[in-house]
Amino acid sequence: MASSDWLDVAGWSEAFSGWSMDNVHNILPSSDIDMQVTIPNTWAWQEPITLGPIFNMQSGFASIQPALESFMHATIMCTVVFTTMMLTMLAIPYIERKFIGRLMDRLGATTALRSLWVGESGVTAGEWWNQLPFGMGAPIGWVVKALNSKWGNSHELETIARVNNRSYHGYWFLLPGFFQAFADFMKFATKEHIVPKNADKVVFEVAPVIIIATTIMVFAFIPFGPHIYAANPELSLLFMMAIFGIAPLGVFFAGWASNNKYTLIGGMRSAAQLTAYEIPLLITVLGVAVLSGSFNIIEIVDFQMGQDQGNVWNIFLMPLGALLFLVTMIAEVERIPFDMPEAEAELVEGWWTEYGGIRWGLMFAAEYMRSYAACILFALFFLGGWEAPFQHTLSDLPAVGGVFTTVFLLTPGMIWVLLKAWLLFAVFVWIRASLHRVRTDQILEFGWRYLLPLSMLNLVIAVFLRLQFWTGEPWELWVPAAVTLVSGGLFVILAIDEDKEALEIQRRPYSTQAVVKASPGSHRE
Amino acid sequence: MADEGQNYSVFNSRMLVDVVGDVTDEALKASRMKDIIGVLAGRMFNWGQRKSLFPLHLGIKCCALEMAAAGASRFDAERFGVFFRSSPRQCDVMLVNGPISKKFADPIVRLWEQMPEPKWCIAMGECAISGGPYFQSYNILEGVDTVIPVDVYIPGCPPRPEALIDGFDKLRQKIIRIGAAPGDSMPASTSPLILGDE
Amino acid sequence: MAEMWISMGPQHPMTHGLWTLKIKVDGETVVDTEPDLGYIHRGVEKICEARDFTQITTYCDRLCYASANTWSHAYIYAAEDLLEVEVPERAEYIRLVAVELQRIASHLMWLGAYGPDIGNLSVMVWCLREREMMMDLLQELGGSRMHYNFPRIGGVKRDLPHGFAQRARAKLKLFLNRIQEYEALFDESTVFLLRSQGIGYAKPEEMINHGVSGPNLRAGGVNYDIRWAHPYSVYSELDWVPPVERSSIKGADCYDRYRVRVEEMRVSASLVLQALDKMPGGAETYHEPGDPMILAKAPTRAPEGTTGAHHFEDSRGESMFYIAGGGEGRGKQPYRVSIRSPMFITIPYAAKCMIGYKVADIPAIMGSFDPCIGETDR
Amino acid sequence: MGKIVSPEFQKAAAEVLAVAASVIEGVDAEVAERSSGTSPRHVVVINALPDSWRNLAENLYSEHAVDYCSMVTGIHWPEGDEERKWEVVYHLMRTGVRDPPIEDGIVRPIIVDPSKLRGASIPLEIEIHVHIPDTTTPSVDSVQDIWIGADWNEKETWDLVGIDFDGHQGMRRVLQPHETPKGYHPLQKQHHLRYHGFEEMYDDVQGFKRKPADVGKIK
Repeated sequence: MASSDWLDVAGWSEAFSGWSMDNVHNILPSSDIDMQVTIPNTWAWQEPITLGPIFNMQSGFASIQPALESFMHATIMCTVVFTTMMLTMLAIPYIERKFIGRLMDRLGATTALRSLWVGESGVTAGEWWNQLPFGMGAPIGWVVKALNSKWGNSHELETIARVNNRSYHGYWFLLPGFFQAFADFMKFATKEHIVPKNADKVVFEVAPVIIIATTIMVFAFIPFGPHIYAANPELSLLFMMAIFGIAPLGVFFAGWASNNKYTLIGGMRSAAQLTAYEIPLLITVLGVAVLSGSFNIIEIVDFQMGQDQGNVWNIFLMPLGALLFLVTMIAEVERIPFDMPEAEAELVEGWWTEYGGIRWGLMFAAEYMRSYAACILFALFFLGGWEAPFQHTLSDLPAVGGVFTTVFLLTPGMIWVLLKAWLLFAVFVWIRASLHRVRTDQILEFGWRYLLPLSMLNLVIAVFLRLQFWTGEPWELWVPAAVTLVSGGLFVILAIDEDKEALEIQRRPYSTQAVVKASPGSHRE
Repeated sequence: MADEGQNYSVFNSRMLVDVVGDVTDEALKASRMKDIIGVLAGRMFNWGQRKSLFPLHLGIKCCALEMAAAGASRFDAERFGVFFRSSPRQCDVMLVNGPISKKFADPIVRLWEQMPEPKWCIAMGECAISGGPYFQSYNILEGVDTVIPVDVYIPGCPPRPEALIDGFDKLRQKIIRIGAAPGDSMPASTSPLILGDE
Repeated sequence: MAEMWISMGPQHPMTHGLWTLKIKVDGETVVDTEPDLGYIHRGVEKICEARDFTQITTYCDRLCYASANTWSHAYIYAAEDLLEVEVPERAEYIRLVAVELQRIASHLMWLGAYGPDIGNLSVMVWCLREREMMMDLLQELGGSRMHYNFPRIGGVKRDLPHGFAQRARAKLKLFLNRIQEYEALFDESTVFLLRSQGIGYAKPEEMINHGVSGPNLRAGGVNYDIRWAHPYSVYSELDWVPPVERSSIKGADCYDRYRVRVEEMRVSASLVLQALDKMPGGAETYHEPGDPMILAKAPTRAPEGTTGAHHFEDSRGESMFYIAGGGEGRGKQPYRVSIRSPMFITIPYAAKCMIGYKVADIPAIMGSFDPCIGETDR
Repeated sequence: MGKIVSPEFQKAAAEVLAVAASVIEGVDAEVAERSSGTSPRHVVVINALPDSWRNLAENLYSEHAVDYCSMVTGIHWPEGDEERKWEVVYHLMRTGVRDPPIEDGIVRPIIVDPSKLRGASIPLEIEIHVHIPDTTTPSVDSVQDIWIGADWNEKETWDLVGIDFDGHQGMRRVLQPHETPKGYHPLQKQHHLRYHGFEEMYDDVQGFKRKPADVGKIK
């Protein structure tokens, strides 16, 4: 029995289109009409259509009513999904701007209540908890001081209170900085459109279309909730992964078409990078499909929800797959550790140096959409889609169980999907703030040498788990616990790549194996 | 509109777009909706342009460090939508922050022409305004406005980051006054408009 | 793929400043490079021939704008050599504090610019945040944020302001434990080690013959430093060792140059703290500007035929001024001022170091040599 | 360890070098005592004739391990006496920098203790003046192949002052725009700065028609 919740948009739109079509059918005249009507041929259809001497409007309409109904249902669902995606996507640049602002400790309006900045000449607005009414904040102050003195550093400049000269921008009381992405987009719309003189005009125009179209098509197959999806074919996973992989080709065309040496190198890098991460990505997704037993994304999430008896999320069954999916998705959407195609340092702006105005704005938005799609997919595949965390354990609690069940009934599934996706995007931004950019030949080697075998291993684990331990009803408790513990232990052991012997000789804390192979300088002598 | 005997039997998307465009335009003009939309859209796009001024990542000399300091965390210019881009195609403001030597004269003009139309130029620092301490030098142009039209002058050697952010504020006031549509950025009168003292 | 020339043009995120690096590229491997400087050549040497000796310090501040104090002090030492002036002991200590604070600020500017070169943006914002602290201290000394015009021929403009020593100690203490944050972001990130180890090799003997000096040379494992080789100021009274990096066999690579500069920041911080303790007359006492403790009387005219030259350890290498006296105004203006810029010599060498590496390594190698184009083009 | 090179040993080493350099004909060297604010500095100042400069350079590089060319300066003395119309000043240094030794695959960095340096390993500062008599095409032998560091210095000196260097490969303009006219070398004394000797530039400083108090005094 598939999971369901009250926000049954698919059902409503089906009912609505059925009801409206029936009304149209009833309004039409039901009596027979005996008149010969021929409709001449035009570009749309070749030979003229002649309606027979006696025909009945209602029966004619009845024959095409199911097609109209499904067409109306599909349009409603597409608009609903697209509007939810576009509206909730405004949160993505906001998360990026605020979280990276916080990581970079910017003075700008950050969501944080504390900033490491001291105002001019040490003036601060005092601790934020002192500004709570009726002195309610005092206990927080004591706790903070106790913690600071015990574990924190007591350096007086370090524990710096919030800056007082905080100048917001825009409607300060309402999420400062939220409409910045909106303003950027409107400005892109009013920019002049420049096509370089000897650029390849046709490909220059077509490349952004490829990128933007494929990005939006990906959202056709991504369900936001049990009943909120634009299309739900049997093999939605295959469709979606296929479409996801086309955009880097558009990047390559854009790079080639702008007739600029930087963009040419950027485009070549994107094509080369494609070969490095595409195969591991597909094998990881295959692992998920094998474990969940179906290629339909909604069924994958249902498998994780376990038809209301509570089942284990895939992240605990194959943490290796989750890690691989995260790494390959970052490479797919070309974010910081793997964003060589648009590396500012050496390629000015990479493949989109020659694009400006609305084309660049749309591609900029498309890049955010692809990251958003990657986050939602991670949430659906590994974090149990629209199932609230601990949904079944909480609702089975003896005393408080009832409260939780009503809460989970009231909140639609979409809320959980979006929260998980935004949390994932915060992880993307965190990775962007802390890692450097990898070279193209290093990601190619990393992809073939590490990602590919690991994704194979992950597939083997998924098949083994599915065949050996899957008995129809939910997993026994020890299976996910064992897998997670083993994987966590292995990760910690393997992550320590400090080479003690190299450390004390050459004072280089790390012997990164790749240096010997990937370093080009060694061949110079 | 019919060029070289276009036969209308074959469906032609360009013709459809033109026809629909003209018809709606006439209708809106007749019903005076065009002015309302014009005002609304004008103000909205003006707000959009004002709130996201992307300067070009062009560092010439000392003022480049003050530009970087303005972009960094203490004088965060990113709160005002100032986000440094490296390609001239994606920028609206060219922030000239150093002396323009003869060798750099035509590259900077080429950069200026590569920028899409509603573009402005901020001359930051004495060297960009009038050649600064090097006005006597054999290799320095006396100010950027010898080669490209300048909208806002920020005096100082180097001007403090607060002055740079105030310069962007002056540019925003100018955008409010002159409008952000392409071609508006160069008003007919070329005499510099002194803001704030009228 | 056919080889093609790419000109990383005057405006390019990799070039910290305005210069063009033409690279011949075969696929992604660099086959040949050719730097093209002179985009901000302002003829400072010609202008200095029409300025008095005190007016020239403002031009020397603006030579290398990331480390203004080191350059104005380099000029002042050469001018004092020309005019034979004895500098009071306390003035030398104050100068040392100003120069070493400026060296920290200059290295922070380099580290901030090096992060985005390899792809990490948050390093730039952190380093500039720390640099603001150093600039606050220097602003108390010199008066403005970046160009201080602080030294005078024969001493310094003014004494340390009240409470400067206490603020300097607090900020340097906070800075020393902030450096660990940067090292965590650089040293413990395998991606950075992948991008910087084994790239841009340079052997010390080759570097010396090419005229490269300073941190780039010390990264090769040799502790040659102008501050002890041709001693000036009061470095002999303080206890310090120029930091040296144990480079790899094939020579100093980008990782070594990064390590040397981070160590140098720590050494400079300890130098400032020691100078504040050992300052004759104590760091807390305040002398009026022009007081003989901080400023000696200096002649303003240099007769014909006298010359002055002085080497100076700038944060990027060995900077030097050679001044021939006897210009117009009966010797009030110099006849010829010649400026040695360390980066004018290092950039062509760095361009040669890039041959054989990938396009993505160019910013890593060029950034690790810390180019500052203001001093290169003079 | 922060000790410095002791001035006496540096003076002794400078004497040794000065004596050795004066042996070469056409060259006279002496040790000049200069001060750097606190500690005295001993500089070997050598006056060389243009034709004996090349073998002096080779001699310094080979026998005296002068391995570092700091700066090349060209000066134009139009009203100087007959044989001193042009002058090239070389600043060389003996640094004693060698590649750190490699013992069984590990590089041992060289940590020099300056106070223990003796004799030939003391770093020295050498200043060489080469005077060129009055000619329209001043030229000196190039040392590009001895110290590669002098390569771009010589290009810059030719570019700005106009002193040519015989045997210099790839002489081109480095600082000036590529299309500057052939004979234009700005640092020669016949070229003047803009507004040189102009009076009215200072008359109306901000264009408010007010005369500054110090009219007539050219800054």
